[in-house]
Amino acid sequence: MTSKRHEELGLSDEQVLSMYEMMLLARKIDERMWLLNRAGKIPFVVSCQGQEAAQVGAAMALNTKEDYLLPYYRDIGLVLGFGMSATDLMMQGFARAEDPNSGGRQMPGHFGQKKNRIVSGSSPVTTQLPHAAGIALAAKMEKKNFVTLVSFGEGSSNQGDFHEGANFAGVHNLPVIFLCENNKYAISVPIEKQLACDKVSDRAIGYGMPGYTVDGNDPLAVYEAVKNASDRCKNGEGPTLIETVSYRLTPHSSDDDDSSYRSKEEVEEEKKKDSIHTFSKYLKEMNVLTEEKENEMLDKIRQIVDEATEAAENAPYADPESSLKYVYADKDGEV
Amino acid sequence: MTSKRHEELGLSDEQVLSMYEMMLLARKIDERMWLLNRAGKIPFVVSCQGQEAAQVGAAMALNTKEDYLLPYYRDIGLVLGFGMSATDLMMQGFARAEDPNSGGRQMPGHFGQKKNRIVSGSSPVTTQLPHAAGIALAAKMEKKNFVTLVSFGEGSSNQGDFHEGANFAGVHNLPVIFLCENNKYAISVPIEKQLACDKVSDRAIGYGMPGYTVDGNDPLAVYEAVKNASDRCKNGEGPTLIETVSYRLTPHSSDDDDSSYRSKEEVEEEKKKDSIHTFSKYLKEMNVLTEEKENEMLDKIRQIVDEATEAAENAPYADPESSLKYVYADKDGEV
Amino acid sequence: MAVISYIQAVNAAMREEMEKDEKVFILGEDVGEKGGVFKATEGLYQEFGEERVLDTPLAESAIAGVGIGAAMYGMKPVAEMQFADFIMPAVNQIISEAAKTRYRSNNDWTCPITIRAPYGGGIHGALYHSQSVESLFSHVPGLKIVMPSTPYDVKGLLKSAIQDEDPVLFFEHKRAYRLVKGEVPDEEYTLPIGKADIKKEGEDITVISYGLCLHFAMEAAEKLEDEGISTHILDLRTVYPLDQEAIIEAASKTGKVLLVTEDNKEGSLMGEVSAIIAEHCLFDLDAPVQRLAGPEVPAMPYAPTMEKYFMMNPEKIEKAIRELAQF
Amino acid sequence: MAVISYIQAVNAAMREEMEKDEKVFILGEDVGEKGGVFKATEGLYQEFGEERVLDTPLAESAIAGVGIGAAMYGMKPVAEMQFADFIMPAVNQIISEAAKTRYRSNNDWTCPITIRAPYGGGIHGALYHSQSVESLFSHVPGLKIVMPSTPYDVKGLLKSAIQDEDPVLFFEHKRAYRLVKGEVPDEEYTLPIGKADIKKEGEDITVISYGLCLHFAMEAAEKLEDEGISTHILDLRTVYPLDQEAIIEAASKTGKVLLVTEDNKEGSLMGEVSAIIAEHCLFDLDAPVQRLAGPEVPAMPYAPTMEKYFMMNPEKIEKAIRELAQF
Ligand SMILES: Cc1ncc(C[n+]2csc(CCOP(=O)(O)OP(=O)(O)O)c2C)c(N)n1
Ligand SMILES: Cc1ncc(C[n+]2csc(CCOP(=O)(O)OP(=O)(O)O)c2C)c(N)n1
Ligand SMILES: [Mg+2]
Ligand SMILES: [Mg+2]
Repeated sequence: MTSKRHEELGLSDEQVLSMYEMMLLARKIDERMWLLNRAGKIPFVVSCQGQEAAQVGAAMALNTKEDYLLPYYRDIGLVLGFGMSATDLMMQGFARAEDPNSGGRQMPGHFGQKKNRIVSGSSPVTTQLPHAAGIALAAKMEKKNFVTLVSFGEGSSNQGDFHEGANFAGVHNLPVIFLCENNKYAISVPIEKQLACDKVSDRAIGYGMPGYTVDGNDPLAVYEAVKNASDRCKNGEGPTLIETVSYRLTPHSSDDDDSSYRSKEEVEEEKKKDSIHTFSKYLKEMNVLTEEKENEMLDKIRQIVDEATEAAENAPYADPESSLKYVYADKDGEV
Repeated sequence: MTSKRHEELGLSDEQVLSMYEMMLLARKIDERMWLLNRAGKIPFVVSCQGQEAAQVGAAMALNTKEDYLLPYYRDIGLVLGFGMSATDLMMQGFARAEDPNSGGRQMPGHFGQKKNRIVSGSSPVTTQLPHAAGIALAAKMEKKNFVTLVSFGEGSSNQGDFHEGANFAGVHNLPVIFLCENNKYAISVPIEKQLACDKVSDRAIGYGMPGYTVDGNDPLAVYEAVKNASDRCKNGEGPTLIETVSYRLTPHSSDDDDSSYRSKEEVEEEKKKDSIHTFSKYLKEMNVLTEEKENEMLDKIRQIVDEATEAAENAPYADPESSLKYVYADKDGEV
Repeated sequence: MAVISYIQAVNAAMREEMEKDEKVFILGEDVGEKGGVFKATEGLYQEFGEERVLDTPLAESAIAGVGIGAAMYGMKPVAEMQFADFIMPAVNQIISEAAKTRYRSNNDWTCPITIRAPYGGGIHGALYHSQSVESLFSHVPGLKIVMPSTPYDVKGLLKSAIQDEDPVLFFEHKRAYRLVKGEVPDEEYTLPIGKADIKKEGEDITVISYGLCLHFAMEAAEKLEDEGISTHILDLRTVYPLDQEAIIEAASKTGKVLLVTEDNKEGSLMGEVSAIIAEHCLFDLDAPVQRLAGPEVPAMPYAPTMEKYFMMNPEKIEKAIRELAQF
Repeated sequence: MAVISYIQAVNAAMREEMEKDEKVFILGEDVGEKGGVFKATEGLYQEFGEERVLDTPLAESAIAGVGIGAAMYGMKPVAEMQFADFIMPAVNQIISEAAKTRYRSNNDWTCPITIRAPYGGGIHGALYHSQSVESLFSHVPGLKIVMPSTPYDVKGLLKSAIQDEDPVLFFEHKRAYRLVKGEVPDEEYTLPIGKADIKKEGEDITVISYGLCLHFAMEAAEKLEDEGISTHILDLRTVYPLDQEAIIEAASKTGKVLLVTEDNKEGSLMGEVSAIIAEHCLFDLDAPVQRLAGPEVPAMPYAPTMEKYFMMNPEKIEKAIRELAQF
């Protein structure tokens, strides 16, 4: 990280600063969720920590006003990039009626917000890949020039729906980006027990699409890969598989105790590569960021997170009877 | 085909003759089935025609007294190799009580015969791939040194179960051979609309296993590939994906009219590569086979097929009430 | 009014909806150039082009899943499962995704997909080309399941299914495809999903059925008419959610109810119909609610002897009605 | 007799069977070093090694399918689905393969697999970690479905499931895991699959239920005893195929029947139970058969307000019993 890599990618200092700020915001929202969980205020957290660089790098490479996003449960960085607010995220953490994702119906991490083209997702992993192909197919049929990005974990890349979704996109040459956020674990199961190939991106050739593996702790590398993939989409060259390699810095979720299956040393070693630190260091080395600016950012973020938390904490739950709503169109509003 | 390729592979003249004879037998059984179907005697046929070389080549490379086979519906050549008789095959064609595959419960082409380690299969394609991994896992757990071969079409290689089965075998380094019989069509859908990769074997790397594409009209090439894969299995080196490329010479089944989706010219062109002719030619060029011997073979086979047909035609159906049997172990024999 | 076959009604409904609405498209195995293995999509590829009649790779979870994605975007996909038996790999997409999209997003996202599949036996299809799969789904809020018996119902209901704002499973009896013919108006019409239909008025016995069995029941009823047994026949048409009102009314009318399905009995949706009657009509019943169904075996065998033994037919229904009349 | 929890009974049953029979092995997600996300397999990896307690890739169709292959070979796999909700991708393997292996091969091949999965709500699991999935399978000949309520039943029935020569789905209520405790004999025992069990004798009202709801019913019954309402409680234990004899006997005994399930009502297996009663006990009934169940929505929401609204509890059952008593 000695030359101004971001300039080579066509990113201004301002842009990389906002990149960093969004990574920080994602991290700080996540950290607050854990505090709230440990304080007994929210029953469940699932984290983005360790994947912020990949998520924010990807979001910044897209047209977040037109493109479609099918995120998975860790993608705080991506949904922030697509316009979800800290308050929205806290509303879902607290399962409030105002949660734009589901009105408190789904667990945290089940994103969906139509106005921002964030497509509603479920818990069974990998079902969103065929959906992404379907949306990209619609784009092609309707001759729209937007890109669809779908993300998922490396464990999830072993589900049949990965294969079927990627194959469909390959055969129909669809404008979709498959973003595999490889964090080396699927809950407790390490990557060696999930797949036998060297890289998840080795699978791309099987679908007639290019596959790339990039450093998931480097937002610029991810930005570049996603940018290129997006260009391919827009040029009618079809789908791309991108694997971002980083590490899950937290336990799988607030219900998990990771000490039973991995060592503290391993986690400490990986923390050294944490993008929040390494990207901060890069920006400082490039004289884009100063200690002072960073502290300002942190203050601003703290305030945003405080306000979001307070708003959500004070917001009401949905009415119990409202659980009867929205099963079918014609029952809308009926209780 | 000028040098004695079969000798280089360690195959004697006798062995290649019996290879050819088994290919011929498969073809002749299949042809008879069509005649019987057109005569209104059996309601359904699904063919091996065009895939005999791949099937018989594969069978001859295995230890058919110990290895396990999970065939698909076209695999007359493979099940013959594993010990199923022409009469057995005719019994299933006629849906007779004596059909060893299912007692007339399943359609023709749904093979299964425990005494010959031919594992019972269903109609939904590709479910047999995880089963094969399970059998190979059992072999590994029980420290048995047999090989499991599972076959399927190239269309079927797009099902989720292909991915999940192959991945499981890769991760657990299991002694299994995945044999994809690529005949260029899945019913009416040509291979370009099934997959976007150049070769089905391109998918192997995604499972950490080697992948090979061989001429499916050349039984020696298939023999060699399967033999090597079997050696790998026995040496604890894990699974292999083999793709045999040939062509489906008949309509998909007796219910299909292929003229709606492919030209006569295309079929005629492919018939020139039909292994029954090309291998016969090779054997004659090598002075292993003579016109006379071939006619003897054909006579013998005709007699076998005649006798099998007659036996099956005269055999009874299962009792109607017997359809209540064998739902559970404890209901065996109860009606 | 033209007389057309059941499968022609399927074809006509799709053609009309595709002509009317550019967002309607078809995807499935062999639906394109070949026009489907049963010819349900015949001519559509030629008329609307390969962009609106897509031959998909052999992968049902993708057929459903890609359709679901397109539907969430705002298209109106009509997905074909080549046989109902092969819907199994798509169950996760249908139950976890299509059925729950509207609910889980608090009405933000919707999934207006239609999934068609030929079901049922009596065509030498054996275990995996003969199954009735409706009971697998007739328990999943968010889905609607339509199983019409006549060309008139097929056309009107398939058009409604395609227009519906929610996911609809549309099961067509494959033996009815060419066997069953009927009149269909020349002008456009649709029929309401969720409504059962009285196919024959009668006084002594109520038969409730759907799909091909409905015709067997009509045949049986006709014969019994001569013996002086008058049968009232209700066609469920939509098997989920059930038209409770119509069921209660039909059951109460005669007090003797026979439920007929080709599916095996235990756990079939006829259990639910019986339960509705037991809940609402107990004191109107003159005899226990009877269910006539297939045997408790995994699926229909191939050999004609065994297939016939399993399969529903008019004679079995006739016998059951007669017994109930004598109760 | 030791007092153990529901989940300890699950764990003990597997341990005993693994000790006894080398062919028994476990496969699933996180079942190894971590001992399962609920700790059902705790200690087994350490005791039996990674060859008999396999962490699989995240792929349910393979977990089921590989298990099925191994079972066909002659092993005794115990496959875990991490949540019952995630059994959906494995439906094809379970329904098309496991259930039909014996039948389709005319008894030549068999499939002695056990598939365990935690089901049920009340644990802030929301739509996809709370579902009851039994009704999806309680219609498939070839399968058996066990849903025990007590540690005693869990242990005896899970051992029987593992020993069974046919595929068994074994659904464990995840809220019962630590909530429910009970006595279990020190010596080895098994319990018969297919037999319901009277958990409480009573005279006025018959409640039929299973799983966690059974306990809610017991609580309600205890309270009502003071009011002079005597409740007879039948625990189905095996929900497919149903123990018809026990159902008929229990229903006939009081003539007033309440069926309780946490699942949504339409199409739930309680419809079948009601239909069995309607077929066999019509003239013994003093009131319509009542079903108490979850609302007709796709699954249980997350927010505590809505979850509570959906979830079954003793108060709802108490109210329903009281109403039925007053009928
Ligand atoms: C079909 C399905 N099976 C199991 C689960 C339970 N589960 C939730 S997350 C997870 C691990 C996912 O691993 P990976 O895809 O690598 O994503 P990561 O959590 O590591 O980001 C599992 C097994 C699930 N959600 N869906
Ligand atoms: C899950 C499933 N979907 C659909 C079918 C219907 N079907 C039977 S064979 C076939 C085509 C198979 O093509 P391929 O795998 O290439 O094998 P081939 O017949 O060409 O040998 C289809 C679609 C099926 N049997 N199973
Ligand atoms: Mg991971
Ligand atoms: Mg093919």
